[in-house]
Amino acid sequence: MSATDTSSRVSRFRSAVAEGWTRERFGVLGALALILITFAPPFQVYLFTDFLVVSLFALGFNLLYGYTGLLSFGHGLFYAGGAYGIAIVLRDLGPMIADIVGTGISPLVTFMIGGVVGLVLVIIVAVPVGWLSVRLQEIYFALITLAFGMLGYSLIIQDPAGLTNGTDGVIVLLGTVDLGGTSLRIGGRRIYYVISTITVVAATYGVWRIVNSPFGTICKAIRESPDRAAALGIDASHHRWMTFIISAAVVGIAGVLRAGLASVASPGLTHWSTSAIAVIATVIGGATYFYGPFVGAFIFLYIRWAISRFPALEAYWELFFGALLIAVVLFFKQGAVGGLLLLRDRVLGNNDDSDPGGRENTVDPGEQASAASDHEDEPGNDNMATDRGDDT
Amino acid sequence: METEIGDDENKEKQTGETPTSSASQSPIGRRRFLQATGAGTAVALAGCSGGGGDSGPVTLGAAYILSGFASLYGEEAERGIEFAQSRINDNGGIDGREVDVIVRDTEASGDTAIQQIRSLVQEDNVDGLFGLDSSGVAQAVAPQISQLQVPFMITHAATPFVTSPQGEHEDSVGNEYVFRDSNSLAQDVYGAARVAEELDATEWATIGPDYAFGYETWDYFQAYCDGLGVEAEFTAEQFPALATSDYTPFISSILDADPDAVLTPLWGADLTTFIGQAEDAGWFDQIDHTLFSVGMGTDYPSDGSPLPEGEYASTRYDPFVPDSETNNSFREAYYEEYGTLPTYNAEGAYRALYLYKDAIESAGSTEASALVDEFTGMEHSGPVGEYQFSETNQATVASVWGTVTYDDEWESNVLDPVNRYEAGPDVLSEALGDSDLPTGI
Amino acid sequence: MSLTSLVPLIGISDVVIGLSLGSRLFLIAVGLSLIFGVLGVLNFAHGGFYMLGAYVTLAVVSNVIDNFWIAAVVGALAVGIVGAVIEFSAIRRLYDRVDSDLDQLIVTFGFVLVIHETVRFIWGSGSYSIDPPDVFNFSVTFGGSTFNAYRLVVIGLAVAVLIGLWLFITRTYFGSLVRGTSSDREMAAMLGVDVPRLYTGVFFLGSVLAGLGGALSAPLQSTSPALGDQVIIDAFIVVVIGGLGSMSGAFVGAMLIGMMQSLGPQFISAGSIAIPFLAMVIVLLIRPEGLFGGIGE
Amino acid sequence: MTTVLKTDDLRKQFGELTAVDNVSIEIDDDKITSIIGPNGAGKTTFYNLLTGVLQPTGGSIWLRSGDQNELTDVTDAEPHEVAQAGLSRSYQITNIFEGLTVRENVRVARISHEGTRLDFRSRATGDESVEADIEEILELTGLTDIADTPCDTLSHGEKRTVEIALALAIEPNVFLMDEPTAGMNPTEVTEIVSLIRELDADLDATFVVTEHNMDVVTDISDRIVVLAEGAILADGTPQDVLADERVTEAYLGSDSV
Repeated sequence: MSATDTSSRVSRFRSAVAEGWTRERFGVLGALALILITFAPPFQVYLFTDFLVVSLFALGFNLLYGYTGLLSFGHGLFYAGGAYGIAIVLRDLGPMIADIVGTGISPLVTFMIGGVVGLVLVIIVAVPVGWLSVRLQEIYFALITLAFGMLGYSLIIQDPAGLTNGTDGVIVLLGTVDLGGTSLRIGGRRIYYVISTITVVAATYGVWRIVNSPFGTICKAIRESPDRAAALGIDASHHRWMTFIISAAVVGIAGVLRAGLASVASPGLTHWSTSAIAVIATVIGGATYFYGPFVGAFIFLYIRWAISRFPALEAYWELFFGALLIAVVLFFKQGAVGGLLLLRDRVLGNNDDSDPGGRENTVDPGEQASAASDHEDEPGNDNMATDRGDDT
Repeated sequence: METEIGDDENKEKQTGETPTSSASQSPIGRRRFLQATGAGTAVALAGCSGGGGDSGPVTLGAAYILSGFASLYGEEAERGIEFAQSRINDNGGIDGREVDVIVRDTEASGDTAIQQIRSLVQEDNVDGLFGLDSSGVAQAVAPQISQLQVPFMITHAATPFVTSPQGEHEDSVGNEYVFRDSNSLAQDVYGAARVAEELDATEWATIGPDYAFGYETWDYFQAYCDGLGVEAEFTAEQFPALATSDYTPFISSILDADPDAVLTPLWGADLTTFIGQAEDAGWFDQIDHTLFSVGMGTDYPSDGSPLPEGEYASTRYDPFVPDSETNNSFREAYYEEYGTLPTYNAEGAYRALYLYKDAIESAGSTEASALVDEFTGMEHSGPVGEYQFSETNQATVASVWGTVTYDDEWESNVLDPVNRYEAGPDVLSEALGDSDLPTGI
Repeated sequence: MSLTSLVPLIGISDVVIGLSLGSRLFLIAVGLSLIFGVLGVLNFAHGGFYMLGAYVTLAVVSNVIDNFWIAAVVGALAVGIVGAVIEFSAIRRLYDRVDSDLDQLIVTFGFVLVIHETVRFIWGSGSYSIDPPDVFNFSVTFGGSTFNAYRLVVIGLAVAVLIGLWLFITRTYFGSLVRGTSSDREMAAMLGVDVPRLYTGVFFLGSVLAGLGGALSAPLQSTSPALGDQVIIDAFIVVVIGGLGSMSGAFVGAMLIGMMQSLGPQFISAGSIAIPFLAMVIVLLIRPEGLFGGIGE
Repeated sequence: MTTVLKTDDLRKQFGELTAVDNVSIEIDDDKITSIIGPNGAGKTTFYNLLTGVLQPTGGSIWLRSGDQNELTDVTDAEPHEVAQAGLSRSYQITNIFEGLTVRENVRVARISHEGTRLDFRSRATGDESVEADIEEILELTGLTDIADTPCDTLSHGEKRTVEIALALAIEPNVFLMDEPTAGMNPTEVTEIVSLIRELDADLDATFVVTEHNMDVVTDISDRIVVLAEGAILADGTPQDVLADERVTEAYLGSDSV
């Protein structure tokens, strides 16, 4: 009797430590880290911004893959949609907007209008493309999204409407806001980092809300068994369509940020090899975890950067990711986040055998916090208790 | 401050803190303003890059295509760099300092090039930049250069729009930091139009790569023909993607249109592939004249001299012309070192190092704005001959076109006979006639 | 905009070129289709196999033995072995997973990167080309247009492969096992078919065909590491239009796309690159099983 | 007594084969009805027609939807529309959301039932009345103790129970149970049979069962319908049907094949 009592106290203590570390404190640490990065050397600021943008790209992709079970090889289409939307607004409407709001503030206004236009453009494209694509599943869904992505690629290159400037893409010049003697260059590394961080954190929060909403719960059900979901009265095809649109919109936001970061909206963004970046980052990070895409993107960009420090290896970084991708799918489907959780459980002595960092579907940001954690945690997340409730 | 070397944001803060910033400075002009603020940065730059003030090496960053269909251009540039570097360092360096060059791969992609260049400036704190092989890449990079505020000497990428001041044409992206020491497409294609003037050919076609360079070449060619009064009809155009592995359908399409002559700006491995497949299709029997606008740059480093004899090709630098002491000794020494004639890409990169050497020695500093001032309007000479940087930062080098002829002595194709067409600002703007295309010079 | 497109002139050479492009597409697509039909695996790395076949052939011709045909056989077999090893060591682990289709696609995509980079590591990123074998290396002028005689050889070999495969699948014992297993794996296993070995065998055969495609195309195109990525997309289009798993579908689909690639530049100046993707989308939506039937048809 | 489900001359052809041959049947809400028949009798096809998975070649299907007294035509309805109209099913081969916990499984069904599936702003766990309903269903099916266990770690019997809990959670008028005891050991069979009895007593849903285990069939059924070669062979109380010679013949006949 007393032995049981002691062991349950020990485990309660452990879980208290674990929870203490994984919730508000991680939130605060993450926020602090994000602020500190502002003062990092400019190239690091740039690299981190790149990481945030790729993360959002993969996060949007994973809404469809990890949460709904649909593997898209064409999300580059929406990445490009966001990028071209803002690029074309900047190029063609910039002067007009300057006339209306005045030159001082116009770069910022143009940037914001461009972002909204990019997002709207993506949604306009995603509605029919999604409607058609969700008719198919599994490998056929992968093929049709691949075809749509490449169709977009072809159209951007051929440029029948004279908007996309063919193979060379549209150059993105973000300009300088000039207000009362203070000038801020939007494309400046730190300012663009701040803009990207705010956008990515907000979008991440939105996606997190969605996956933990009734809508997101249904997504997971469809991923697990579409016909079962249908037999419970769920219109799986319609739900997939809605998820497709939201997923595309998130990727579109990432595309808008990408345009400003790369200073060019290029057709390569819609090529399947760009879509594959989301696949690589998500799978390596762990598709069944909310933060999998973040960790995967982190690995993707920082390992790539680390490799680039060694010129002899630089040319072969893809080899590394190819091998990693194969290894993860074959041997450790939970990916890097799964690995981190397993490690944490070992360290904390959390003998949770029933779920060894495996398919964890109740997504909980605090719990899966990682180096990439930049999320403002919501208080009172009652999923917490239910997820780790089998210690007793 | 010392930790934030080369940081553009840093400069912004200075701008912000200066009470007399942009608004009141504007009458003086941007150039003067930059000189004023540049000083502080330059001290910091020198302090970091060398780790020991002026005694450390001068570090230059270069960006070329080192992989993929045009990797031979990057390899040629690396030779030119290596050649110049060892010569400079063996002869007292730059103001007594060694010169270091960090070469990065653009992968022929604007996105990658921008990232590499940012990394060179912000991670490696280079004092100056040079390179670029692709027009598309150059057009994407140029606006970034003005933001990074480090001089960039383009040595190969040929689009006129990077030496056409922003605003002149909707595609113009020229700015005070971007220079070019080799001839531009506008200069090169002027020569092509002059060749066309002489030829008995009225129907013209093109097959070029599907990006800025391919289209601009054709646009300029048509504009020059119009401006020079060349009697020409333009009957077919094909723009296959870069790194196409099979040109046969495009070749076939051109052959079906049966033009008298074709201007092709294909380059790199694409050109070699094209020539092989064109021969198979009977191209050189059917088409009277083919003008290769990037021909010699691909021909020298390729195995077996792929350019067919008797056709026309241009080069941005010819190892035999001008017949000057500088050029002859450069050619001989280079040939001894590498066993091939120097390509224009090697020469352009080689000369870029000397341009930096001269500018740094003359300015007595590696400060970015000082270098920009030195380059602006600079008169210089090298293997390519004597030239000057124009108002738009474009070197006034000649357009060189000639007939492809195999030379047994050099075991290589050469241009013989060869013509140099002076292609200064006035010549070009007159030849462009009514066209709205910029001269880029 | 287009100056050429007023009166498209289609010569004999356009047709020959189209058929030869189609032939090489057929060789890669038929293997892709066969593997999908029997194993249910969509092999993303099939383009990489094709490229590898071309490289090995080039390497053998220039370094080992100056005989194109021997080199082509070596290239095809080498790729077959690589394919069998990949199936045996990696893809096999995935058959029993719930979402095996997507995992297989992702793993084979991983091999796309690995093969691409390995080829770059060994042969560099430049491009290579070789002449067709001497016997066929001459120009044929016919109806006012010229093409290399070797193209006819490639077309002939593609047709031979189609007929050979058809006989193999319909007339041999192994072929009947393949057909049986493709329609019902569990039943075949119950009837005593060694399914794992059969799968490796089919993957080997499909890979050999891709390698052969690469080998035979080496004299017609420049070979660079990017080749695999370009050709796999074309192969996807072909197998979708022809029907995943259908061999005759792969043939017709390949010839269709080959002709489109050949004649495209005649009609739209920059090449009508969008049309095949549009066709792919439409076929997937209207007839996801393809325009033709199942395996062996 | 009310009719909750009715088919009129329901027919399904696969090419030449008639899998379901003009079946007309009325299911009443005061009985547990079992549908039995030898393998290949058309039970599965019949279920798939009822649930909208297959579209019939002819005839019609009528279902009592919600509280309405009149039957609704669901002949052409999609599976999710049939489910929304009030027909729920369990599967012979367990079909639950394996990656989710038991509680989450039930929550999916409740969200669907509440019609909040497109709500992406609320928290899935935020609606107290929904959570209370989930709790009640878990209690009813005896799953409370394992509520937070991921389903892929459950025993077979537990999974079968989740299957039932899921189907019930959408508060159906008709509950089609496809082989509820499939693959169970005798103890589990006893438990599930008593669960079915309890549920039938407690809930408004009308149970329709297919089952191989004839002991279970005779035990729980008030009415047995025998299908053979796609048509109704016999229909009546267990005693009557089991005494019917044709039924015995059909079963023996099928066994000898």
